[in-house]
Amino acid sequence: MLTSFFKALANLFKTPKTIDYPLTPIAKDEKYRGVIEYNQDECIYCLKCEKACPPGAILFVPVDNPPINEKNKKGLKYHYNPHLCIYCSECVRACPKPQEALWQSNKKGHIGIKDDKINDDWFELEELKK
Amino acid sequence: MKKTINIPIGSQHIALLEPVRFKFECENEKIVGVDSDVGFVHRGIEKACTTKFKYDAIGYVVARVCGLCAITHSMTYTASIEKLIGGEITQKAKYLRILLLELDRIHSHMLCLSHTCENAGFEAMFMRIMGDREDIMEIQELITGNRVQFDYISIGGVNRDIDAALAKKILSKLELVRQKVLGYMDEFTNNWSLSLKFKGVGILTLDDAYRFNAIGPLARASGVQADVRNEIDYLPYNEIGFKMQKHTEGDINARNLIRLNELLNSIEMCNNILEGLPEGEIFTKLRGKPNGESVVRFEAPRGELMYYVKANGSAMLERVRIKTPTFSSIPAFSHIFTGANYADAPAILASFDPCLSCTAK
Amino acid sequence: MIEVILIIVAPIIGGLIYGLERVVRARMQRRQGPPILQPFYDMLKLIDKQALIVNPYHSILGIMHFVTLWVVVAFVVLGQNLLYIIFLHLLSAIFLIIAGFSAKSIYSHIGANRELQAMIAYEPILIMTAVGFYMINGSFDISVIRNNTSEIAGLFLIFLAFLMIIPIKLKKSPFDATEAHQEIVGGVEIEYSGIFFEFLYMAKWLEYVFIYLLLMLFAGDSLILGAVLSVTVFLLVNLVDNSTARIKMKHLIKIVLGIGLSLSMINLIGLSYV
Amino acid sequence: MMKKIETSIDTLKKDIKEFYDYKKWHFLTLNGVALEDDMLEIQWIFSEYEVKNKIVVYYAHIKYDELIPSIVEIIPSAIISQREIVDMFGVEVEGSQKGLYLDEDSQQKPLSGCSI
Repeated sequence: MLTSFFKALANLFKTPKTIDYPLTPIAKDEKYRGVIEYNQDECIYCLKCEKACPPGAILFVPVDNPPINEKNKKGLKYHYNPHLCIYCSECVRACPKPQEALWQSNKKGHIGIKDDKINDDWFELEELKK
Repeated sequence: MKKTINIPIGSQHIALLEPVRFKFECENEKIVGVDSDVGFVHRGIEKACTTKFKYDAIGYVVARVCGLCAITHSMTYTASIEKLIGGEITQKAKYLRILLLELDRIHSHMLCLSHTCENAGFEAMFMRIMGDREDIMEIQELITGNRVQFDYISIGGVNRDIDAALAKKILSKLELVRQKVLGYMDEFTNNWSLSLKFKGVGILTLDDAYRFNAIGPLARASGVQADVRNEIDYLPYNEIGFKMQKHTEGDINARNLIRLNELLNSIEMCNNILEGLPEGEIFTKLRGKPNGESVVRFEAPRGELMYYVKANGSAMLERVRIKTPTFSSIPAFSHIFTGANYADAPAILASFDPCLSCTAK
Repeated sequence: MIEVILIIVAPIIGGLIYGLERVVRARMQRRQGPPILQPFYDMLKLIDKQALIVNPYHSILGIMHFVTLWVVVAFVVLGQNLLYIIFLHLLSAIFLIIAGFSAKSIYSHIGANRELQAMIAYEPILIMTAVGFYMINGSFDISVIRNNTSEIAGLFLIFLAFLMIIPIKLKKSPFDATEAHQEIVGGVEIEYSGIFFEFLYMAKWLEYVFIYLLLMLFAGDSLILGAVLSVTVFLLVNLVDNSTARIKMKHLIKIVLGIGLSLSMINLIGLSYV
Repeated sequence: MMKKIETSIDTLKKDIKEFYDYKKWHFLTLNGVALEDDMLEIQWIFSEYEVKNKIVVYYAHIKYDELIPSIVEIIPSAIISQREIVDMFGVEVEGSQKGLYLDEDSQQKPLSGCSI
């Protein structure tokens, strides 16, 4: 009891451990698991990442004006939903060209708000996939 | 004239951040009957595992059963799938798995200790332990890239390696934590007001612990030698200095001391792993599909976790049964509460370290 | 004139003490803590909240509790009879207890029950303190006590007993079982909401003012000693709050009545022989 | 290793009573597995204290409308598993009430394979 009594007294003169969060940003480690990033020029459209993704946050959907790439025979476009992603990096491990076509950054995904239409747009894409 | 009063705790209660309701039937402040309701967050994960996800994705699904013992869930599931496929993983992967499991145990036990203090009305201790727990969380972030959901274990091994510089950093942080744990040890044994609150309160006798199949720290505090780490052989726990902790009093104080001793033991194990990490691959590709049925148990921070997996050789599993530690301790909880004082109820409850998102899965 | 202003701003002073205390307590736990004006922001927020009236008596008794406490503080500032003040203070606590029993919530009932038990513990010591002041000054009048020199040496044991009851009144560890927010979610406060809770909240601030004003009496006419006493006790109470757990009602009564009452008894017996 | 012993709902109580020594065996849980042709396999899983990897499973094949005997008088802690299986499979266990996870009047049986 006495130790914590004096500890509390000593703590009065120490700087607090907590930080003013939005004003003082939290330092992110280099290996922090953040959003998945993609380079469509390097992609070979093997669709391995789509199969590996546990929550189904990566979709290759046929579109009218697909990105120009000679490997892209079916006219697919990469779609990624950071709000569905669990950042497990299964897709990066499945990718035949990791770090070039698909890699994991250490950036935090932004918070989804109503204007993003997270659900509606994504459900449409899922419909297209079927 | 009714003589008893009903006091509810939960499902939204300041002492209990978990969605559970305990209904205490009290005479004055003495509890004579307990009723519990746990289904507030039932998410149907067992069903989802057999209908929505393929077997290799389920490791990530079951990790979401619980935030605190996420790694134990994915570990147990992965072990049962590896058993069904029949592959062997490398020694290094096994050691790294233990490292993460023990780190997880450390932070979970620290959370429990701080919560017990908070429910005993000792906010300063709560803040102190929670502040120190950040060190462990940082270590976990350094290793896995995330603080809570590690997604570290996959079928065949682990996902990330650690290098020498990182190991050194972790060792120095663990030493800091060890010093702090010794400080708590002093506080928990010597603080007069905590001893009034904890000693001789919420007793579970040895016989009752056997009869109600108590598990985890709850059982070990009563003197049952029940630690699943001692009863399995697919992780090399004997090589790294695992010691079973045991007390005989069975009160809250004994449970706290069990947790504190386990903290020290876990830190020692982590040190041993980091110092003697074998060379080798961290991942072996396992071929084949699971077939058959297996029961795998593992020691989560709160006690024994069991997975029953039945597969039929296809990518979809037939049945996944998760038995979580808190779920099977509910009969023991109810037994301890009967006869206790209501003023002690929150502290007793916190000393069980209940995890209701596990329970309702 | 200055007394009138003091009486009017008493709740504000209490709020400031409360805000300061929250900052100090946060620093003791190595937290950033809220701004010092946080209690007033809380008040502003509470105005917007919907006020649910459990039953009219419940709400009125809550307001009465606040009003009586304000009168108590006013009488202390004006220098009235100490014994009278202590009984009036008892009345304000009784209002709260009746309010607690008038709601149907079980937490409210237990809280009121514990408040009653706590009253049994601290009330004798308050009265003993008044008697102690009487034996030294020959009068219960606060104005007389304030004009005499400090009696803290003669009343030292009573002063110690008085220190023991401060945590009960300010709802601090180890003696905060009456409020016990982890067990009974604030006890009697639980059924108050919105604007009615504000009165209870302000009453809490007034409780601070009342306790620190009583404490100042031990310093007599010396303002410096009074200030030193207040700051020391303020720190002491918070340090003890930060190094103990909440103890049960049973232990509270045993400790406070056992130690506190005997300390003040010995002091009184000593005084009567000097 | 896992050892499976077949029993039936008539002989279950006798079997468990003979087998269960409360200081030696640890009762894990009650498990149900939906089989084909509307059959259900109920398993009673035990493990031995302080022995490596020793698990014993008693199992019985039943129909959904059969009454499962309760083993609460032998193993008090089985009560919670029994309540769970009642909710999850919509079966009936002797003396066990509904409503641990689901509402008491709920028609849903999440794992029985016949709903959702």
